[in-house]
Amino acid sequence: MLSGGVMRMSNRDFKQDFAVFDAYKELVYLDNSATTQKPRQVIEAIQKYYFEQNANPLRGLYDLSVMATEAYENARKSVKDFIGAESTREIVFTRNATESLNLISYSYGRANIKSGDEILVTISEHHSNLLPWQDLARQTGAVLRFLECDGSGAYTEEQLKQALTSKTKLFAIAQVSNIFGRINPIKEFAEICHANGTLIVCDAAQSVAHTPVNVRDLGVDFLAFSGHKMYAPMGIGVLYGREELLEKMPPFLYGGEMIELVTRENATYAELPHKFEAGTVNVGGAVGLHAAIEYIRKIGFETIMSREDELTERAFEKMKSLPYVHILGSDKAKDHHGIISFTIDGVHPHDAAAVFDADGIDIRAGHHCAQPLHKYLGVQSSARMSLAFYNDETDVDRFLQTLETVRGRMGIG
Amino acid sequence: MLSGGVMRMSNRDFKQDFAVFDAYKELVYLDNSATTQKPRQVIEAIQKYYFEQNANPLRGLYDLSVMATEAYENARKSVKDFIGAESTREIVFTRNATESLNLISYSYGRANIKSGDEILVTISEHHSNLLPWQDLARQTGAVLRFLECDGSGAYTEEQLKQALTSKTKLFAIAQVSNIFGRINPIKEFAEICHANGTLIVCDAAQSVAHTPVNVRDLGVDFLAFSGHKMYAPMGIGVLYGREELLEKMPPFLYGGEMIELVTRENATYAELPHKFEAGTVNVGGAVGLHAAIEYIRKIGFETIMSREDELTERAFEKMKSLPYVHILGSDKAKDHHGIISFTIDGVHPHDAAAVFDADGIDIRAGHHCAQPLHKYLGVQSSARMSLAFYNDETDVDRFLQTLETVRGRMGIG
Amino acid sequence: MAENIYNEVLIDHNLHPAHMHELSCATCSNDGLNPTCGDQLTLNLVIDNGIITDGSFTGVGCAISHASTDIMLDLVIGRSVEEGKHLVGLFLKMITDSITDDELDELEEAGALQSIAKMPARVKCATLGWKTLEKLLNENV
Amino acid sequence: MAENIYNEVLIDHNLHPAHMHELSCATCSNDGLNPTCGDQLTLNLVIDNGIITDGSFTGVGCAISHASTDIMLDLVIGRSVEEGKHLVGLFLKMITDSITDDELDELEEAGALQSIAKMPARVKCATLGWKTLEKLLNENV
Ligand SMILES: Cc1ncc(COP(=O)(O)O)c(C=O)c1O
Ligand SMILES: Cc1ncc(COP(=O)(O)O)c(C=O)c1O
Repeated sequence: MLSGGVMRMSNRDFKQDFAVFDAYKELVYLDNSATTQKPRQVIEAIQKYYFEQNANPLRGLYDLSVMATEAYENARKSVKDFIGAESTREIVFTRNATESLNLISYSYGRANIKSGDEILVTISEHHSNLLPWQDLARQTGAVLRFLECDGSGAYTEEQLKQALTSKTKLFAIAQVSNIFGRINPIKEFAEICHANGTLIVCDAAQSVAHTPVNVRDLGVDFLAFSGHKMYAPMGIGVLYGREELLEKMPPFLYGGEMIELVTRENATYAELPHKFEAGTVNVGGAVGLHAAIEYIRKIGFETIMSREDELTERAFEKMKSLPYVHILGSDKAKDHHGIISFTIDGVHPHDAAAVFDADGIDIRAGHHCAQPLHKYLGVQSSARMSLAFYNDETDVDRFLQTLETVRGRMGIG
Repeated sequence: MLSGGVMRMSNRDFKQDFAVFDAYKELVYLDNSATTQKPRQVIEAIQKYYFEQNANPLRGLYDLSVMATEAYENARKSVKDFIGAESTREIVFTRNATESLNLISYSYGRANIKSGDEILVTISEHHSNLLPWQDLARQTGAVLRFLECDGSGAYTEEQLKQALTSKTKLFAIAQVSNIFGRINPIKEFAEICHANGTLIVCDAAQSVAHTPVNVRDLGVDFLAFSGHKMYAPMGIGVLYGREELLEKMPPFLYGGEMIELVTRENATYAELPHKFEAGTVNVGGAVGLHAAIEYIRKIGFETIMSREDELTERAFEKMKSLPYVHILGSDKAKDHHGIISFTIDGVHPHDAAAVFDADGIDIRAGHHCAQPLHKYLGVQSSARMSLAFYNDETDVDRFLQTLETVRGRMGIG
Repeated sequence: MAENIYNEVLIDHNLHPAHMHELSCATCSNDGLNPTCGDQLTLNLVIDNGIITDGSFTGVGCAISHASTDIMLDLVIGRSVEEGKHLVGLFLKMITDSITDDELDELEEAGALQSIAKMPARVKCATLGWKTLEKLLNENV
Repeated sequence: MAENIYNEVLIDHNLHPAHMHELSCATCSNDGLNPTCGDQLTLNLVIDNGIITDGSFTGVGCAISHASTDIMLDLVIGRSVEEGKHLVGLFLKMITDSITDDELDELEEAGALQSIAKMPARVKCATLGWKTLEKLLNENV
């Protein structure tokens, strides 16, 4: 009776929190992996911050600035709790997951990776978790190696063990692929890496909004994600790093707020995490992220996951039954966690997306920032539908209806 | 009768646009150089974006994403017009001025500055326009040299000419110092630099909100500023660079959206300005900046400048008459453009700020991210009051009243 | 919700592109690339005495880029290089700006792509063939 | 608007710090630094047989750091190193957390700094002397 349970709270319930569905009553938004919509609670929290607590934080000696500092540091605390970090010193606010990953590459990477070292990534990484390592390899003379997935998009422990060598300094992998939707066994991989003296960087951009993430349980060394994919505003992201590692890393960006003492020629740097937060920080963004975390907590991961899995299954089973539709990755709905990338025989993904758009259904088409994976799979590009808990059965059904008419409307069959 | 004219539109007029003055009716906010308050128009524009146009822009094939792309690129166009750039290709959105300056240092600097080259900065630079160059000098073996100001905080053309050598590759200077409030003759300095084959980087963090800035007229090669100091939200900044320079520079952050083609080992990068905007961009922040520019336009720089200058003079003349108050920089009000840094005999700036806070007046105290300058001036730290056009005579008078009582309340005199 | 851009003309040229084939006697050819989606186009032309006497294309692309390229070849084959350049100019103007009714008439069937102007994400698809043609004509004077 | 933290005790110790002077016979001294404002403090102690028999401080700082340090020295001079450590612990607890009324009594005049806990930006000023003392006592057992 799970289905009944889910439906009881479904339909328009959650959409009411999202003003965009008021603005466009017929909107079917299925591009949640690209960015999620924002609940009123989040935007209101930002507004409240700007109207009642706005000041430059950290150094201020007056009430408003103290409030801004508290708002900012409370957001940090909430992120720490959300991902189960040990200390707020391990939580660095960045602009987005991409910047978090670049920070690791520039700061940790350039100081620790040497010529001849190996960096391991998977073939399904998002460009944001690939290009920083390409650059690092170029800069240091390290070698970039790839783990290749099987047809279902999976990587195995055995495979990882074989790929690791005594030279592998770092392994970068997404917890959830933005193409396959599959959850990688990060905890097991972390153990294998650590037994080999290899650090593991986890790209959690696609996981934090959809499944509980606990860095201590996972045992990862670094973890990166973006606010905008978890109901928070754009312009705020997070880097988690084990304190011991962050402590030893040189700064990345240099400027105000990240220093202790500055002379003409030199500077000493502030304590963690401020060492990595140069210039005026984004309090409004952090407040928005804090509100998004509270919002997620209120809904609860149990509800989020059961709704998303249920809707995934509903879409998946029908799609699988259409002979001209081909799904990338696993042929089991339960492996997809809200993300279904697919192709339609005879119809270019761009055209498919345009036809969906004509029906008011928002999906994505292209290479989804994963060109090497598409090449590896022998697919030029693909379409992708991705769900959030606020989607409902009507959304899925409208998606499926259009899917069944796309070929006809393109003159095929 | 300028005073009368200013007063006609003064008093509560502009404060009505700023909700914070509704929340705290007695608030005297005089820390505008640190960050400005935000008008309702700006926050409403952000809300409207999130509620009606939010999507991941640039690659989207559906209406919402097209709207988000337009919102973002219109913001860029508005910035281009605001600072008189030739093309939107010259406008890169960053997180803040600090990141803009780091981008120049990492991307332009590491590719072009060599061991033995000289980088010239002024002694009054904000840490954000000093530390990136310190780091660049450390990384490349270049030499960092300093231009020292006179007692009024001024730098002369003669002095610059003498300081430039055939090895000086880059000169970094603020248009307006955040301590002195003085406007540096950037246009003249740019000419001198270019005659010497030296690039000029202009830190406009303190100028853009208070005086018209035109990059073509100034002739600068790079210009950096932050949204949050010009009535826009935190988390959005701008780097202007001459197209010809940006074109040749390597990317800074690597990831999604800044690429054309990606293979396992390599990538080609997107056109300007996207090459420098890795990962999901901050549309909400850009929209807020756009609204802030429109807001500034509506008020008009004429009004902004005449109000700020008038209020500066009102504060300045009284402060100058108090024997125990010492103002940093010029002894002429007209050189200060809304920024007055000062010390009070016998009272530590921190204590002064706390006494002001007790009276509901927000000022800043400390080194204002300019430690080398304080050392050069032989001042441990200072207090600073900084104005925006929304301040009024009552604000200044309340500031002055408290100023006259500070010593007494600290048991002195 | 966007209007449906896949009108009959477009669908027809996509499904039955008259000019999508190899062309062994091509005097010049050029590769066009749409990096945002990885789509790729090879354009072949036979230019004889300043006249475009034949043309073809191959490659991977969406309906809009295929149809647009096919329509383009219909339009320019038999015309002079100069006329070809003029038509490319008109087409790009139609997509990125606006054109008069007279100009629209000159573009014949290519006018069916006018509504693409409202879809910035597809502009590159629609103009891929035309920009490739422009390069070819400019290089082969 | 914050409450006025400059009560009489604080003002008095700032204006007339009994212990702000050099101390040539100091058996140990230590430099404390408040990097956020560049303020700096040198603390001198004479420890004789486990007892803090004298102490002084010099340096640049705000009223809160001076008064706090002066009050601290009033409190610890004449006590054992162990008692000193205990009182430092109590003071830090008062500023960063909260303490009982009994504990507050133990701190005597230093209790006048309790309201600093509400001013995070000044916590470093108030605790500079105490943290420097803590380091000194730990190093000189
Ligand atoms: C002159 C000057 N430059 C640079 C900055 C740095 O700006 P942000 O902290 O927004 O990066 C500031 C303000 O803090 C400033 O006053
Ligand atoms: C798996 C994955 N990693 C990283 C990113 C990059 O996130 P952002 O663009 O917010 O930096 C994304 C989303 O674009 C993603 O899906």
